[in-house]
Amino acid sequence: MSLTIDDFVQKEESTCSYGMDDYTTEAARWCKGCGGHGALGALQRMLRDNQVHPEEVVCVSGIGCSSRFPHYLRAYGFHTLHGRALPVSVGVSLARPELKLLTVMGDGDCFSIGGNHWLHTLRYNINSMVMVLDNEIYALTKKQVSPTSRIGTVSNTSPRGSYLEPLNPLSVALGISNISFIAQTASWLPGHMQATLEKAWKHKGLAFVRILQRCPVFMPNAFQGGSVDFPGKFLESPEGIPVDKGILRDAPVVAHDPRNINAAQAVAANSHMEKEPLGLIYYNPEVPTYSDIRYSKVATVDRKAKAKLLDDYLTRYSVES
Amino acid sequence: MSLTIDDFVQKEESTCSYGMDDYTTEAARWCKGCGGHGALGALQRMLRDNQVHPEEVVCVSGIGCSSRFPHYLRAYGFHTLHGRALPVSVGVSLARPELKLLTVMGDGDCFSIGGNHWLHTLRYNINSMVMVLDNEIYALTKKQVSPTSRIGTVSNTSPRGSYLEPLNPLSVALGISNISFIAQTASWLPGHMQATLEKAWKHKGLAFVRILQRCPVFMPNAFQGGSVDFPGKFLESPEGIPVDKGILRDAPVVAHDPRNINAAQAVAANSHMEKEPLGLIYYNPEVPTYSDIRYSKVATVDRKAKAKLLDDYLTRYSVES
Amino acid sequence: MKEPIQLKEHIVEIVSDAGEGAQKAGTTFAELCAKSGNGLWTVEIIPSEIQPPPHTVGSASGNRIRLSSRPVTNGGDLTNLVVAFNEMALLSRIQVGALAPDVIVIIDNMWATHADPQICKQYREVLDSLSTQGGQVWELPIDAACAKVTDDSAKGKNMFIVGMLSCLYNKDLEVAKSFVRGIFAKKPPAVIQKNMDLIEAGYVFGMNHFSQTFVVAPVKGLPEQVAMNGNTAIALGSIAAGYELCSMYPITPATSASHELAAFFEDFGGLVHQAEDEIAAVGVAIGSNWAGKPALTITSGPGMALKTEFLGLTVMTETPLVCVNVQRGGPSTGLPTKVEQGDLLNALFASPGDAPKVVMAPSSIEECYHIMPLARKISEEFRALVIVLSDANLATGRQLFARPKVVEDMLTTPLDLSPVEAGAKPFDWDLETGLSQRILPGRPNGMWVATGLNHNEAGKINYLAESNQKGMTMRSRKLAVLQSTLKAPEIFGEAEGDLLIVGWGSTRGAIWEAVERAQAEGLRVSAMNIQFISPLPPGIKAAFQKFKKVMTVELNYCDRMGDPYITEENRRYAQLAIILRANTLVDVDCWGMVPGRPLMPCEVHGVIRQEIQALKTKKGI
Amino acid sequence: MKEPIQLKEHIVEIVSDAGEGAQKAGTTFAELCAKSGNGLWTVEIIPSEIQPPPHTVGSASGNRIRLSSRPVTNGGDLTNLVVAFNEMALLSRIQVGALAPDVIVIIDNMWATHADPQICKQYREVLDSLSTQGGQVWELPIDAACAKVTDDSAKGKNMFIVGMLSCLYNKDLEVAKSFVRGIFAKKPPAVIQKNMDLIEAGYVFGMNHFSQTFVVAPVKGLPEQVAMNGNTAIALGSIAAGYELCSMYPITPATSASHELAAFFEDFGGLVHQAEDEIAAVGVAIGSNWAGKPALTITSGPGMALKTEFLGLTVMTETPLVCVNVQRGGPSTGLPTKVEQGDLLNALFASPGDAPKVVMAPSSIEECYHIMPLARKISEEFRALVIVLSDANLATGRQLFARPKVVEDMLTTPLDLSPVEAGAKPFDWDLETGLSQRILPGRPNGMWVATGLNHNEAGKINYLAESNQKGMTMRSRKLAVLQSTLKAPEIFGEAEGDLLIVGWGSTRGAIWEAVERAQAEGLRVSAMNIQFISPLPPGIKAAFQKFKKVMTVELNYCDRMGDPYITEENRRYAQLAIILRANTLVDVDCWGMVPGRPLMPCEVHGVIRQEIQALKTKKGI
Ligand SMILES: Cc1ncc(C[n+]2csc(CCOP(=O)(O)OP(=O)(O)O)c2C)c(N)n1
Ligand SMILES: Cc1ncc(C[n+]2csc(CCOP(=O)(O)OP(=O)(O)O)c2C)c(N)n1
Ligand code: SF4
Ligand code: SF4
Ligand SMILES: [Mg+2]
Ligand SMILES: [Mg+2]
Repeated sequence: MSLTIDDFVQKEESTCSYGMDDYTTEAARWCKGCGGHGALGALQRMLRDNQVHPEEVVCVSGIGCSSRFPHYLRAYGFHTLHGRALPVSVGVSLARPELKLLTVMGDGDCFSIGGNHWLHTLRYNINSMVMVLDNEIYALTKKQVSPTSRIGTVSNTSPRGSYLEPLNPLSVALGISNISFIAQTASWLPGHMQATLEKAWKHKGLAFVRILQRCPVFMPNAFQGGSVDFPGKFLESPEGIPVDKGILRDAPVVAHDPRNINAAQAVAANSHMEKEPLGLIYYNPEVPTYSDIRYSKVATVDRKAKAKLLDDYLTRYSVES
Repeated sequence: MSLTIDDFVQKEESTCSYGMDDYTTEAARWCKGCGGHGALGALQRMLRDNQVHPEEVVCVSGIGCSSRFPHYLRAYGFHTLHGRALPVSVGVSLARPELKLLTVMGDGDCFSIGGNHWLHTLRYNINSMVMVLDNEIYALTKKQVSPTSRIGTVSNTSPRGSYLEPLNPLSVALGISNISFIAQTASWLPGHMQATLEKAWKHKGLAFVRILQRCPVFMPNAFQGGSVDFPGKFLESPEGIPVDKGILRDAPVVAHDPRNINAAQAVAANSHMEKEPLGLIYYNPEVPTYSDIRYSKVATVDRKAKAKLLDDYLTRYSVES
Repeated sequence: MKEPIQLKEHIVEIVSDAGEGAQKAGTTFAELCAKSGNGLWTVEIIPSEIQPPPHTVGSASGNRIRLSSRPVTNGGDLTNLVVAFNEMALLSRIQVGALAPDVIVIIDNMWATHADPQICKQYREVLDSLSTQGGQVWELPIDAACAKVTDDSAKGKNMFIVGMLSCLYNKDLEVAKSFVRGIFAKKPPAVIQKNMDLIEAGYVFGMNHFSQTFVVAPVKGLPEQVAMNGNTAIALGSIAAGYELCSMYPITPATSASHELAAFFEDFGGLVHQAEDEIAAVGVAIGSNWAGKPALTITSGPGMALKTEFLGLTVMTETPLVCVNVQRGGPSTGLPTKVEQGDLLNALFASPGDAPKVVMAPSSIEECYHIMPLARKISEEFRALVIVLSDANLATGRQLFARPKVVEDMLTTPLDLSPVEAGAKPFDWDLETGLSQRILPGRPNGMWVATGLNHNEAGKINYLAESNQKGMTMRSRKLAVLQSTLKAPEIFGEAEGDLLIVGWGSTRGAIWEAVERAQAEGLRVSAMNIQFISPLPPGIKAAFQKFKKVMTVELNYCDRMGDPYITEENRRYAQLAIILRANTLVDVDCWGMVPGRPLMPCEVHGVIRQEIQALKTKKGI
Repeated sequence: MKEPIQLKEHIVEIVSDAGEGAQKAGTTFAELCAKSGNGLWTVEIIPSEIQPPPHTVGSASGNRIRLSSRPVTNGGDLTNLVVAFNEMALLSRIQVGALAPDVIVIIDNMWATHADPQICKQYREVLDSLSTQGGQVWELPIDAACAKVTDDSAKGKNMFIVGMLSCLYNKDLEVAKSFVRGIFAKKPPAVIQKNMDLIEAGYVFGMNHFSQTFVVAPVKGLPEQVAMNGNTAIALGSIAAGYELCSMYPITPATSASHELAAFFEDFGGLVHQAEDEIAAVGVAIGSNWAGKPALTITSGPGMALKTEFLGLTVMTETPLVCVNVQRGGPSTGLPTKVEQGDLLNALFASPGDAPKVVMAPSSIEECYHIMPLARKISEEFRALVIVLSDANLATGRQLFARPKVVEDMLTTPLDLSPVEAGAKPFDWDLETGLSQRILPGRPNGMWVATGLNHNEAGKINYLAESNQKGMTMRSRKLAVLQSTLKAPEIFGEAEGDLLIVGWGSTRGAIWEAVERAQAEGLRVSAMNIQFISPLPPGIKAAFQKFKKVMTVELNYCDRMGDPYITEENRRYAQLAIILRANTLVDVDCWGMVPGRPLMPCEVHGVIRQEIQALKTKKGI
């Protein structure tokens, strides 16, 4: 059941009370061919299919091309600072656990300057879908090497080729306690991307989705240009993400148990040197979310009771003689 | 060949040109029973055994009880900022690759506020031994929960017990590209600790050593109090760290191949819930160091040549008409 | 025994090695004085290491209690009486210059005959030199007496000392016992009995050994008082302000405020989030406030440095935020446990670009409580960043003040999530005032995106000149509007005269006390304390112009005229002085120092005398 | 064709959709003008998105070239002539108010007859409204003519335009051709030929269509010139300064300086380290400097915010460091690609505690080069933090200046690692000057530990009052010593008069040009540019007192008198004005704005006239 972009356009015409427009502000101002368009479209379709109330969606982002995302989505949004989307998301999730929270970052944003928040927010397991649009480059600042750039990447700060093996976000994430959902998809696979986002959306906890993203302007050669030749492999499991090969010419499908951390680590290891896994890599819906943990211990008290309690506390400090 | 602390004191009396005093400034001002004393002693003995010139040693630290380390070691030192030891070490290692660099941090220092530098500096694989004194608590600031505190830890910011499963520094580190050396030891096992530091010292690259550290003041119950009952297991391999059970009553010895990343990940997984591995967890001496990579591409030019070259470059911008 | 000496006030210190119980003895005795109606200010004496080597100068630990027959606003001058567990603890207090020349020292005489001759020698040396300088030394067999009542005199000494001091200051023994019984209420009866015995023994010991006792009369007719330190006051004030989230990262001396909150916040429906670092801590608070749950963040200097970028985002997105900075000694790691006022310019100007914000400072522990609801109110009505500058002096001092009345005004009510009217804008600035209404997420039709980029009324990114100028104007205007609601700061003393001393924050108590003394001497000096430093209140310049000389007194560094290379042109002024000079163009002088401890009224008094003398001399010429 | 018109100068813009070649055409034509001896300042016109939708206002991209018969110090006033590839690019320039009322517009007439009637309509509207306001429109069949020479007119248009402009400004065709041949030297002959054809075709096209041409005479008798932007100048200046490590994290508009360095630094034995974030970037530079390899860090506002804590550590440990801040619009993310001077107070005061540092600002692209060796020298001699404030105007403008002479002075020599004499101290402060010698790691007997805690001469942690006061004094004293070596800033114009305009940094060119015009009109106005803002140079107050009025002109926000709620008391001044008021107590006024673009001399000229008029009126009253 592989769908092309056209199929999706078809599907979009089916009637329902929230249409695509209800999730759209202005035309997205990314470059032609930018993977951002595909990711935004996949998200909007998913929201439409699930008839999510736009006002209940909060989209928090950092700074980068990718982080323009909230401006194009009709929802509440917070376009924060470079690397700092996740702390703001933690705040939103603690403040309003009932809102539907989406965090969008770029690879530099999340893995370089934002690395510490990434590490710790995965451990908090806040209830948010977290999308990283990973184009393996700093795009907004016009082409500097990113932690996920392949070794030898020619960029403006590495004009003679970059020096280091790339960071593998999947294997790092898999080393963090309390992870509950890790998936990977690609911006040129609309069907798979939408299915991935749908699964992530429905996950209670932090659903970390790395989206391999085309940046035809500054990183045209990454991911075989996001072409039919991209060397992916689909992970298949009963509770996983439906395989949807899209345009890919030959991408094997392998059985994978996303509940098994060791299997997940094996799949993730060296992913950038072998075939990139696509689908649900790790899944543990039992991990409690941070707000659930915290609020299970927080009393519900009204104004009156609170005032009374405060007065009682003051008595502890009283020095009535 | 298990050695007690007394054996070590013996050993210290053997004559050699640098003695323990040559690595000592003032008496260390940590609490009685603090694991810092053991770690400092093990390091000094190792330096003495290897007759390292004190003036060639640079010890960089962050902020915390543990980060007072350089003040007690007779060597050059830089007691930096909370969480920021590693960037300074990167600078030192780029500036003076010939110096012998040691970085010392606490668990809050390295894994909480310093997490991003930890992630990235492991990837750089700078040439430094990196010791984390992990007492599973913020000690200097008087008992707040740390990322490595066990769930339920009662601290001043978690008076009703901490909320989250601890971060596992070993499994995170094992997910990072370019790692070359990961070992774990404990502050109450002087023999094993010294052997670990010796192996790490001789490693070219970033040797990450987590030292489980007693803090009798704020975390007396961690690690079974650093007692004979501590549930450790020793990793044994031909190129590993000699097993030295010290005071431990029953700590199994298991064969482990530190060259095998999957084996390392398996050993590291859930380490805090099962037996803590002691010894060399991962080892890959082939990973090039950051300064070697960088300087292999940097020209050696003297002042004259540099001035000439600069003049040539200016010509490119010249608009002689 | 002679008649007790009647005193207006006395400053008493109890010092021991860290962990030996002087802290406990001090707080208990202070509490007892409070109960008996004395005015009070206590200061913790804390070693800089967790467990310094015992019987060394670095190990001194304890409490300093100023008890008075009138309300007390600061820690006072030099210490009048010290109970020292050993001579090194005493020596450390001599070294830091804390003791009055005629100080009375009560010290355990067991060291005089200690097995280690070195100790005997240094014990004798310390005491001799103290006597030479005018001190009185009462060497008493404290440990020996205590050991008669308990097997573990080391542990029991604290309550023994409480008993002894109760005798010395003529506190009622039965009241003392019943108070201490209350403290130990949850302990087994044997423990309670042991402590009763210790107090009693200490009291009797005093009766047997003191040739002189003291009475500090109670203050009369005060309303019900509470006693707490400034961090507790901030914690309780935060509850009163309606906060439901405190997002923080530990740092001395701010952390204890969050400890207090952590202890009970969940009962109030709130929580403390210890973030991975200070950047995250402030980010979480911003996210929460933006989403509608009142959140604050609390930190100290190095943490402020890390929050700099996010504080700019708060200003740009007009997200309400209160950020408390409990100042410590700087720059950099500086003197982490000690007081300084060096973060004023940081608070005002750290943010790159023009980021107008409110900066205010409590000047007493009582104000630490009351400033919190005010700060939150301003932050929300003006959609503004409010930085509250407390400091280590307020944080760890303990003071009595009138028990606050609890009001429900600031406590939260359920959010209004009704649909917004069509066309509502997230920055619907009133062009006069810059004020606008927030639209909280969840409200139908209200969808908008907050951004740190320049934006127009609709919150949309905009790069045009007019839009940037307008946004800047609106954010700046809010401060002018707030300023228009402020009152001119009170002048303590006559509205005109020779010298006006201007201060801010925690030094108010010491400065005003000094000014009062000088006024009593007939000197024409007044004082002003500035609570709002941004925006500055009205009337400052006008007030300054009524004095021959205006100078700030700050716990801040400033270059001193007369020092090498220092000229009128290059002199670096103390921080408040810089602001006041720029604002008023009055030649505001400054007197600043950075000793890492609170100002003493006597120091300020000395400065006043000297300055007025200088003014007179000048006139004479 | 008529006789060419002789012009003193002309401002020419070439604008197209992003990626259509106007940038290339602009830089090539500018280069050609430079070669032919014109004074020059070019400014990039950059869209704010990477690839904005074509044929929209947001897509305008290109170059603005001020060519002159005398040396040029700034981008000048309104544009005299525009070559627009389409009407939307033109419209965007109209909208930002860049064009002179009598601007000449050369535009491709193909849009007049475009298939999309909407485009035809808007084309006509834009041109009509422009004509109505006094502009001249030359509608020419550019694309059609270009298509005759090449299959891909979209690609070839840039060189066609170069040819056309060569004709318009009477540049020698052969010189133009040989210059462009040089640019394409490494390309296949066919490509070179194609470009020669295009230039020639453009030239001929001009001959056929222009009824009027221009001549801007060359500047006479200048020494050899180089042309570059300010970031390139900083990169080359860093090499001249002897830097061997640039530790950075990308951020607009600073990044291109490190791009330049990355391109060639390794050949010089240096390297660029792109760190994981700005905190790490500055930490790496500090580590490197402390260990003895000269390292600098370069960033912009948000990056400065993140470096705050480490910059305090640099000051406290007296580790030399130069930190370049290429300022952009703030606060927060602000206007990331645009110019502003809003980080001055941040540079001075961001650090918590008192952290004295040097702050200096280049005022021209030439100074961007020369300031780097000076900054390094000061940082090392004074063991100080030096913040260099450049901005987006300097960073992306291109200017001609005298080719710097390369000197070896600052280039590094091998480290001296000989043993230090016994007892040598890492902070062996000269008590007069605060100066001391560094001890680099590796030297036998020199072992010491740098710490951000207060420390004594030996570098040992110390918590005592005297020690803290002393450390603060020594660090502050260094600024007084540096100040004593500075010269009073030059006054541009008479040393006394009605009005003194004070500026700093990149606005110097525009301000001085405006002042010159006003002086030529007989107005009694002078100007001062301040290079050192910390410490301020001597003689400022004395200079100010010779003028009736002093005011700063800044690309900074300030409240305007007369606006609602704004009073003398609460007015928020522009940043330099605050500093000067505090320092001199002179009533320094300010005129500031934040349009996100450089000042134009005509704007400043207007301000001068108005102010002098106001002074006269006042006097009249
Ligand atoms: C504190 C700070 N540092 C640096 C920048 C400059 N900056 C903006 S986006 C960006 C990186 C963009 O790369 P990435 O996160 O991969 O996003 P992309 O543009 O590729 O989607 C950088 C360095 C900034 N805005 N703030
Ligand atoms: C920026 C900053 N934030 C917070 C602090 C306060 N602080 C000092 S040490 C420390 C944590 C200490 O814990 P750890 O790193 O585990 O070291 P330990 O004391 O346990 O050895 C903290 C939070 C600081 N000095 N600087
Ligand atoms: S530069 Fe790359 S990432 Fe940015 S909008 Fe264009 S294609 Fe997308
Ligand atoms: S508090 Fe704990 S970690 Fe710190 S010195 Fe004492 S024992 Fe060691
Ligand atoms: Mg990217
Ligand atoms: Mg710790």
